[in-house]
Amino acid sequence: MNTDSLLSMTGIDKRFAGIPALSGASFAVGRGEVHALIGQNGAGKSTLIKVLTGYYKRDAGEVVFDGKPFEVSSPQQAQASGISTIYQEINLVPYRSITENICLGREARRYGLLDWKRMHQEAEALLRRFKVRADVRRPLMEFNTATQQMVAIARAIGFSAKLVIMDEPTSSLDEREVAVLFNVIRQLKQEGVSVVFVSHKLDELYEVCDRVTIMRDGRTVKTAAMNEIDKIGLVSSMLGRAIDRAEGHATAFSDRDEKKIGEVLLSAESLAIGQIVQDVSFDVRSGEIAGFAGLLGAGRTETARLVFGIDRPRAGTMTFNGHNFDPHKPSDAIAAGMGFCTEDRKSEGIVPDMSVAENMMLALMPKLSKSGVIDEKAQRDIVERFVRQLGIKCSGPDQKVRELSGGNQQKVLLGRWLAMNPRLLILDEPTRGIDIGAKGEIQALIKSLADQGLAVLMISSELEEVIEGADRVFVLREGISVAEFDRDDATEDAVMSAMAHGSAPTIAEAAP
Amino acid sequence: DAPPLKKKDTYKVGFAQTESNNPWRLAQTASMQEEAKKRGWQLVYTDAASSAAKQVADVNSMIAQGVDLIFLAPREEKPLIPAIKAAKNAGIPVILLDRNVDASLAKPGEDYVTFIGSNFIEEGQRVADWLVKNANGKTTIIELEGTTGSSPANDRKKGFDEVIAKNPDFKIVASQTGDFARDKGRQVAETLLQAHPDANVVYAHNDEMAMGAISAIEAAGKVPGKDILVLSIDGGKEAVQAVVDGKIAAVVECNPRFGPKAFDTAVAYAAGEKIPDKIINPDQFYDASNAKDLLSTAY
Amino acid sequence: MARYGTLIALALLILFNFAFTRNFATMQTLNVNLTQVCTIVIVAVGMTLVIATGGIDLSVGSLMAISGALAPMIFLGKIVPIDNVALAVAAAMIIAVGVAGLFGLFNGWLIARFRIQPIVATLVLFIAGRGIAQVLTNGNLQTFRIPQFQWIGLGRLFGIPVQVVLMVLLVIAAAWMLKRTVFGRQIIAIGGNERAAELSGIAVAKVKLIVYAISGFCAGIAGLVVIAINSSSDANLVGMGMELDAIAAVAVGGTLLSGGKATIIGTLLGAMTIQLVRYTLLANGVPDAAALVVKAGIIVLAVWIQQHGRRA
Amino acid sequence: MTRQRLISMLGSYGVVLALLLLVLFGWARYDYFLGFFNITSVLRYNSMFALVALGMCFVIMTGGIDLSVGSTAALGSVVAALASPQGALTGLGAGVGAGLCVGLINAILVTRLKIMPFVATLAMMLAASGTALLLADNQSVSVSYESGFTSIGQDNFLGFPIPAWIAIVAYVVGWIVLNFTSTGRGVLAVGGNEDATRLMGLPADRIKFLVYLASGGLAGLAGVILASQFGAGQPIEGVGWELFAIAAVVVGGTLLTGGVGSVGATLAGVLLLGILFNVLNFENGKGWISLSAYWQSVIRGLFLLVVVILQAKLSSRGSVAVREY
Ligand SMILES: Nc1ncnc2c1ncn2[C@@H]1O[C@H](COP(=O)(O)OP(=O)(O)OP(=O)(O)O)[C@@H](O)[C@H]1O
Ligand SMILES: Nc1ncnc2c1ncn2[C@@H]1O[C@H](COP(=O)(O)OP(=O)(O)OP(=O)(O)O)[C@@H](O)[C@H]1O
Ligand SMILES: [Mg+2]
Ligand SMILES: [Mg+2]
Repeated sequence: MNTDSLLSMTGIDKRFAGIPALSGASFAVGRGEVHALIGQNGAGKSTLIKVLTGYYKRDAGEVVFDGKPFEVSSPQQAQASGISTIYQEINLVPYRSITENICLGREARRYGLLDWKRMHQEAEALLRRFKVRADVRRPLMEFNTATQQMVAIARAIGFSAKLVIMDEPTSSLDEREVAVLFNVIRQLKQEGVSVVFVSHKLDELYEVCDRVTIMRDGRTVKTAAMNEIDKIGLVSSMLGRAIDRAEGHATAFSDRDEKKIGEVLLSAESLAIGQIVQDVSFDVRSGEIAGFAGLLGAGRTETARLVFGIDRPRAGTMTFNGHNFDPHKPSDAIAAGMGFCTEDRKSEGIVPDMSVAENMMLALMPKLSKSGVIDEKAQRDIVERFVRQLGIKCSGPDQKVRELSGGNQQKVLLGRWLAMNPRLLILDEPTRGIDIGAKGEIQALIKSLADQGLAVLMISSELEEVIEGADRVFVLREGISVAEFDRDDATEDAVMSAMAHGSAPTIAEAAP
Repeated sequence: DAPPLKKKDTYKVGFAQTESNNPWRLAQTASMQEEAKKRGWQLVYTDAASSAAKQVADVNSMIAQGVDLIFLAPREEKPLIPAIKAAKNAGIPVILLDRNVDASLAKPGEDYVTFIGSNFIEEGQRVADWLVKNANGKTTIIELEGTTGSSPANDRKKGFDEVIAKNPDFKIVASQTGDFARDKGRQVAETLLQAHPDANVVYAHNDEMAMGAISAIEAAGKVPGKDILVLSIDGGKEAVQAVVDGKIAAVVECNPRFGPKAFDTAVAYAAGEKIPDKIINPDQFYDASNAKDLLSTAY
Repeated sequence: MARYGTLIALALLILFNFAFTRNFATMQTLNVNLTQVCTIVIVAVGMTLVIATGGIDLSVGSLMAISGALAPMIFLGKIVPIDNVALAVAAAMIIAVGVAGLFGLFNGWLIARFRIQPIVATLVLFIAGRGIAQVLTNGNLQTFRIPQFQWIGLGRLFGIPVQVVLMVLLVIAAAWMLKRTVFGRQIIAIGGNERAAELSGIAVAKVKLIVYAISGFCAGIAGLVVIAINSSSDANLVGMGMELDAIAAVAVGGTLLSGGKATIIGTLLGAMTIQLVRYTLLANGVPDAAALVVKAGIIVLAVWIQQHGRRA
Repeated sequence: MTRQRLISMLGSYGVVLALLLLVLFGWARYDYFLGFFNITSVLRYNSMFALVALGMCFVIMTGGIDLSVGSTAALGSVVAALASPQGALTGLGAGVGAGLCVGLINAILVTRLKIMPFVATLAMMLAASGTALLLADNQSVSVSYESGFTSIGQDNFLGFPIPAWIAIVAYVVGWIVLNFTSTGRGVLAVGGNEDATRLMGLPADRIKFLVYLASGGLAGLAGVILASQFGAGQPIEGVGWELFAIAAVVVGGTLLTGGVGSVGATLAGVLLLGILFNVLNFENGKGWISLSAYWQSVIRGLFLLVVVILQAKLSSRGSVAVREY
């Protein structure tokens, strides 16, 4: 490892409306090293990055980059100085083509005008490095989240930068894609480029990172070489306390009590919509956690959307609670007793300018009102209860949701549905982008909810989460439900092979 | 010379109106349409919706359709010149109605046949002259102007203000636009009466604003006609009735019934008669002395 | 803080007037300003709700014209003769306002059903609506003297002009609705994040329909007030330019045009500010052309103070 | 996919199709409709709207709006008329310069003071109109006929009206800027997602600044044509031009939310709306029905309704039409 420092930030302060997000944070990255930056939700990782790239103006502190004091006032300048950034939320332009999203800002020119042919070639070449095949002339919004994430990464790599910053690039990638990304990171490293890597998936860090910096409450509390610190060490520095976790479990889903599982609540038969969902069947019982596993784009989210009445299926039937179930719109599903935490928090979940309380009460509100008038007191009680129960870190129920960190926003959304006291809760990537502490809390919460008789349909791209958490696992592949595993049969190997080939034992046996 | 008009039994003529957003314009249009119907002529009617530029385009589309003659109520003095020239080039005679064009740029008998209409400056003068004679000590004037920048507003102000300037007893304490509209006229009058409690004359550039001013005066607890004299231009039936009722002191008529005179002129022109450069409509003047008798003849 | 921007501007204007405008400190001044601001506020209340959902309504002026054209046709017996004056007036009011509300509903239908952008959807009625009013009346002025009807423009309740009472009631009702009711919060949620609102079970299309209908309804009321004061209805001019006045009032009042946030009281203050600016300029004899420039400056200033306040 | 593409193509070329149909209708129904005189006079008149709509198109693609274009054109015409005695080019420069000044103020209000475009340009609509009236002393201002200033608006070049040439050049330049310069792509990116554009390191504020400036300049140019075509600077012209321009841009398939747009389709939108007026005038000349101005506005409203509903239907089925190069 090269200890010659490329970037050093010291004593960084940043306040939002008087509340400190960073206080005296420092951070140093060597040349050609891959440096992990971790911390709980709201620890200040994204803020630190945005301060570095000039998106936010820092209140105090010093930054030295490449041996010179570094003063930039816009991401544009940062990019020109050699810092390329992939931000936490995918920040691209959906209406524009992949090529534009990759090449904007460093266009190829001929006779002073844009050379589209060359730009298309360049975009294709970059994507090939990530093993992504896509028509680069089509608008970005026609592609799934993973491809979009890859485009964002390709864009950042395309600028020949000295430092590439990746804020949670893997949260919407599956394992195959993560592996590809890691290869690219290793290549970058060989070329002498430094990488800052933010992730909540601690295992990943050990694969590619050289050093790690841990943040807590706006401070950097520890920097260590990756091979000198173990996972427990990471976590306890993040949380600021010693932890004890049942050995052998990667998640908080230990010890489900299977006796409490009741009758079938929801069952779906041969659902189909467009090309994305071809033939999906499954059922969920009350008190049970049913998991959906599958590669990205397997059609899990689309299936969930059918169940919740967001889209209408072109074929298939559903029953809910023993009755035929054919929701036309989300409110039908909600009336029947369902809740749905979407995977895209920012655009489908929160109402950013509303308060924590208002966001949490959005679905429940009509029920808690007397002839249309809101019962403020009853709502406040409920909100306060959930803020406490879910451990939401906010200055109070009246803080705007946009000011919370991603993980806390997710908890608010969970609260929104839990407050409804639903019979079935659909959770699409419930712990995506959530720190390990909160993740454990949320998982424990899901478990206890199921224990109380709630039916849970959980979609997760984290295999461990599905395998350890779910009582039954349904595997989807290319829009078809290819396998079903009971808790005991759901081993990592079995599920993975079903995800990849669809040749699950049950189906293989049935086939001639 | 202006292009000739062939003698025919019936013609296809164009009428390019400037706008249809006030009773006066509506009466004018109705009069033209009635007359065309009566004579069995075909009338191509366009409405420029208060835009001089659109009016030129309208005239051009009439030229394209090959009308025999164009009646044009030019919205403005200068911008309509190109339309008149284009018609001349296409051999189509033009008769101007109610507003004239810039005499230095287009000449009657040469570029267009003639101008039939009223004289806005003179209208303002007539109102002022009446006031100077009948003021009875009421000399503090509020003026409600028409739409800012429009030629009747400019001319009615000019004619009135010039006469008042020659009579040092009189004073215009406020002059603001009421957009030729009743509601706006009322609101402006309310404000100005409040800011100038000593005012005792309101001169409005049209009937609509005068009616609005009457409401404003009444709302301020004063009596129109007694505490405050209201003067107006246009002389529509409602205004003349208000003169009879004593609410308006005097009003100059500006008669919109152009149809008969306009079509007669066209026929005379086709017959080869000599047409004067200007044909001024004889306009009535109503005040308490004659309003009752003439009420039935008001438009 | 956001609200204080407008308040400060308003206070400064009042101070200026005390110092420089003749005859300002009188009840009649208050009366004039309150009665003149009424129609703008009534329309702007509906507009605030529309803007809170992230939309805009350009058709309000035309809907005022439609309601203003319809009412006299009914109570003057041009459609069907009605002998009882009270009945005729009541029918006229209900039908005129109802029709304006229906046209508002039509706006909402275009926006909710076809997902046409509000500015374009309401542009349709902005253009066609006035035409409809003109076609109804053939463009002719309708004049009338019906005290029972004109009461809403000229009458007084406990010494306060009826239209002012109407305005205050509407403002209070809307402010309360926005703050305390489920419907109000749903409006804000839709403006803040429409997809999230839909996924939370809010009937987005229905809420939008109602909001645009309310805007049409408010415009209808304003149309009646205008013609009642003037004892005449001119389809060509009633409500002309009202959409811009109302939007300016909403913006100066501190409601973001992007939606997701709204203050009715702010809108009231915004309308008052604009009204007082107009009064000040007129009363001090500022030429109309210059007045336009000053008005522009004050709108910019007020909105800027607003946003500055919000960021601090 | 191909079906979807077809529909999205229809969405973007629908306006061209509608334009062709309307022209065909006019040609079949009216004598002289496609006569040289009518064609040139329609083009001469609508070139002003074309320029204003081009500026509006760019502003709207960034997700903004410019309500001040009509007053700016009026101001431009007054300033150009006042300057015209100094020569045709001086008049031209002065008119465009006045437009650029308004555009500059809009740009500063929007990008520096962060005032919402709707409000900022609404204020400038009042201010520009007031300034025009002040400069013109509330009256039309004669242009100088000696300086050759009127040639700009009234003469032909290669048998075609000069204003139409100006508009064509402006649209070609606009098309190249939009599709073959980074600023042009930046315009679409800013409209598509301003925050992302900023984070991607593009100068979002500079792009928006330029767009408002350009809109002002184009409106000023339209004002120059207005003054020279009609021989007078007209402070009270331009009322409602902004709505005409917005309608043309929208009919051309540009999303008001920004991020998607086409220069060519905007031109088609202008011609479509402009020729509709012309057709209504010709229809009146037929003597079949005499459409009062009132019916005309009802018909124009209905026409807009039909076009936007069709477009909404098309774009909800296909994905948004995105031009590829
Ligand atoms: N624009 C903002 N306005 C106000 N507060 C903010 C803003 N952005 C961030 N914060 C606050 O700053 C703190 C740090 O947030 P930041 O997004 O940097 O966390 P993070 O470490 O990236 O978390 P996560 O892992 O959830 O992404 C949080 O408490 C957050 O509420
Ligand atoms: N708007 C869209 N346009 C085109 N294709 C889409 C669109 N949305 C989704 N798809 C495609 O549908 C497929 C299934 O998507 P879906 O989101 O249901 O998958 P998933 O299994 O839930 O994966 P993820 O973990 O990403 O949510 C993806 O391959 C994606 O390419
Ligand atoms: Mg973060
Ligand atoms: Mg998914």
